[in-house]
Amino acid sequence: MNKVVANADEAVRDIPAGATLMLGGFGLCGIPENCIASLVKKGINNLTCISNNAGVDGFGIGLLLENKQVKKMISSYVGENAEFERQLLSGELEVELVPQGTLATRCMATGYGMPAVFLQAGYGTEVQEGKEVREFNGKHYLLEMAFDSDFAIVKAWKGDKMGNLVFKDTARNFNPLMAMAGKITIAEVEELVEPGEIDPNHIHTPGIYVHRIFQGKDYEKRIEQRTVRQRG
Amino acid sequence: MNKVVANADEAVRDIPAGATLMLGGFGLCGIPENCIASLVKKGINNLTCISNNAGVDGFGIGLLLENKQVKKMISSYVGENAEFERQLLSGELEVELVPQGTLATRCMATGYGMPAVFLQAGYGTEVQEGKEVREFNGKHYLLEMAFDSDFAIVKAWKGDKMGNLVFKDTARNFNPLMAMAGKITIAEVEELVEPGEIDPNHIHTPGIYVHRIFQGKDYEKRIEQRTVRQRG
Amino acid sequence: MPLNKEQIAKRIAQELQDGFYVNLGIGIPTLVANYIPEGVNVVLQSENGLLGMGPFPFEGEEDADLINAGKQTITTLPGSSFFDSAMSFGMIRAGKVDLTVLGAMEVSENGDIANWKIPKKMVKGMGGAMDLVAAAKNIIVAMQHTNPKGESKLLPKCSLPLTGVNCVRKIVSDLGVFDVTADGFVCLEYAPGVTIEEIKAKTAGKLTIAADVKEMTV
Amino acid sequence: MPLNKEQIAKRIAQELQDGFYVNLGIGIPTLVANYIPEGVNVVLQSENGLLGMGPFPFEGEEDADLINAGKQTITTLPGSSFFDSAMSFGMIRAGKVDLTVLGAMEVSENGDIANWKIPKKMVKGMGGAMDLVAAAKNIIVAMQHTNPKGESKLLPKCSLPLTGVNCVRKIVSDLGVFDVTADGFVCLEYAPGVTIEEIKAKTAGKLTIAADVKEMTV
Repeated sequence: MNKVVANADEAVRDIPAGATLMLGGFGLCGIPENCIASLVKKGINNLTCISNNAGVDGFGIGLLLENKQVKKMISSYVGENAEFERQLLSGELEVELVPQGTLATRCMATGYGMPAVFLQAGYGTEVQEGKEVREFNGKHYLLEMAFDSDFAIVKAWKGDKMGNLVFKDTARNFNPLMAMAGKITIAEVEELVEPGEIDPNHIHTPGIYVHRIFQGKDYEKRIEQRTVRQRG
Repeated sequence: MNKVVANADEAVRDIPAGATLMLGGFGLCGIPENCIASLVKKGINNLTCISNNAGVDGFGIGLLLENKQVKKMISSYVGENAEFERQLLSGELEVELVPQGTLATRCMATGYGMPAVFLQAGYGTEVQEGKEVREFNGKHYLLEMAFDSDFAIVKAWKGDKMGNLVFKDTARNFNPLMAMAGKITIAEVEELVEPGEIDPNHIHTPGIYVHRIFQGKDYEKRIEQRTVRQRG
Repeated sequence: MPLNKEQIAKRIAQELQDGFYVNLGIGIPTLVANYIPEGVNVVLQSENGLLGMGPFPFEGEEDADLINAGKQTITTLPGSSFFDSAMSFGMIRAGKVDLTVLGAMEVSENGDIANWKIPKKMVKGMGGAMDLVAAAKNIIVAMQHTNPKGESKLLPKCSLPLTGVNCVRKIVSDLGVFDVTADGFVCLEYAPGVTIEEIKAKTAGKLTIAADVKEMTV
Repeated sequence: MPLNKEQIAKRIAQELQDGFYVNLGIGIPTLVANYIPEGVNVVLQSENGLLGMGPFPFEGEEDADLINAGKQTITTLPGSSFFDSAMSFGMIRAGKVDLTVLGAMEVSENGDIANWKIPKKMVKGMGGAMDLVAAAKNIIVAMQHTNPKGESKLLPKCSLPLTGVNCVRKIVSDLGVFDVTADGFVCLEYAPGVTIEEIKAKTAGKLTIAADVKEMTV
């Protein structure tokens, strides 16, 4: 069993053009910076990206967009990116907007072997279009399908060589859900340790869900909205 | 916000006869010993107990059975208990057998606000009887309903006064799932600490799911199958 | 005088009860956190995966791994917990969050809300708003009573694409406090200096004035 | 000579591949762990919430909080992880467990399995067996070829209540190794000293002998 790869280039080596990728993160928090850089370098296009957001101009998935590698985004919020808007309005880019909780739960459903889930979000709105509606106990639910993704690319704080992952703070977000959902799951971590160095009770994603792991480098971890208070 | 109660008697004070209870644990591992003792003392009967197992003679849920407090068990495996068998064969006790993964997932569904889930277990077997069957991608699934329980009673290793819980090893099992699923959730813990003493990244059950918490005492933590190897 | 944003937030803060778990949306709702009444302990949920959101960090202590749903740097408090996005919306759907406060572009007299999309404008997405309004057990909308053109945002029927149906229970606008009932909007309080006549004139949806209507205290 | 239990386990262990995640049921399957070939690293899953099950603890080191699905005290290994029962069966359903080995009372020629219930006997419950057989991508059954009365347990159709349908892919019995195919049981190997005639006589379901059938190596 060897899940460790040398770097992001090796981790994404066989991702083909036209693949469906899940990319972890919320805004720019907890995004797989190294793998995104390698995907940009690799230049494969026609990607379908499932990710809560689409990065910003010049960072995160924004880099893939600028490089015209993305055919379709499946996201809940894409408002931070001018290039995204340009491509969308020009028809170069497709977008499927999914309520955030639905997006998260459809990832989890995949990882838990559930083909579909009933969720309330979007009932009575345009999100309902084309979906089965069902009533349980007087409330209405939409039948939402589990995602089918070729690769899931996530970023963790720590990981061990067996693929066990630990996330830090709100950088957890979609990462463990997507990690469960990839046919092949790639994890980049800030610190790669030996098996046994992480307390088995603290592991968020068991290694069984992770196929490739490497220690990333040069994390910028850009802050989108720097808000502070004054001392005193 | 005060979730801390003095002891198990206070925690279970308002559980009425006829209530539906979830009880955490797998076998005798991670069971809420203190609350079970208080329920026995309280003597309320006609209980419906959702629990993976039914304890053993003289311990765990076995104590409630001996005291004739249980009307119905919803479990996946009940083979360790002679009194259980006697009551079942005499018709004093009802039992609903649910596949273990289905039992766990129906608890999770409740805690995640999902009214029902599609699961493969039991397709083509007597578990299917009366259930909707649906095909997704060539596989067959049963529609299984989320549980509706009045109280969930769980046992954690550590907890803080805001109700955050941490479980130890395989004593986690059904506990965090049931903790999410109770209309009122009662947690007994081996060690009750102040808020902030548990790393927020290590919390398994966020306090929002827990309504009452107390530090239990005199844990026996009986071992069902003591298996050892010789030092060589 | 119509309320300013801080006053709207302050009035909503009076709805908080000790022990509440609360989700505050972006904009005016965020300001509610500044006016939590003394002796009332609430836990703020941020739907990107945090219970127990604290104030902004001191300068120099920002952590890129610790943000709220508005992508702002924040802090934790003793008793905070982190979780993934599925559990976050799970607890919302399961009714564990006691109160959700969010903004709206339009609310209809039956409690429909529109706050995510304007036709012909760039669509940014619904984020978590649809999940929140579909499942929260108690939703208060914080909003201006009229749009910049002076048109009522309390309507018989929303004209914009909906975020959720029949879900808003209460509105605090710059003009007053309104319940949303089976019988339409019911004015419970009016802002100091605002007349019932002004409220009537600026409310397009069905409006009733409560028998015990009173001036708001902020 | 028919195989003994250890030999059945040993033969199944040959099916393990490096990197496999494996769930071993109670009984003969548990013994498979004792015969994992050198150089093959597998991770054992215990469906009560553990990946990386280690050996029994040394006497005096038993921990009531650390048991396997058979309720036996066990240990962890470097790289072990704990999780709740929903995630445990989630990973099974999602096909992340490479191999499941379990016992059976009956298997039918189309891969149905019965191993949980005997009419008129006390029903103990299916535990996790139905979840495992419904979702595991690769199931090997470890069993005696015949019941104590000498009747075949490889049948045209199961007579006992089913645990799962059309799910068993391979059987290792005391008499041989069998694939379960669209064309029924296919004998791939026979136990040393066991004749094809004996296998034919003791197999009630449709049986084909593979052209390259060979003696088992254990």
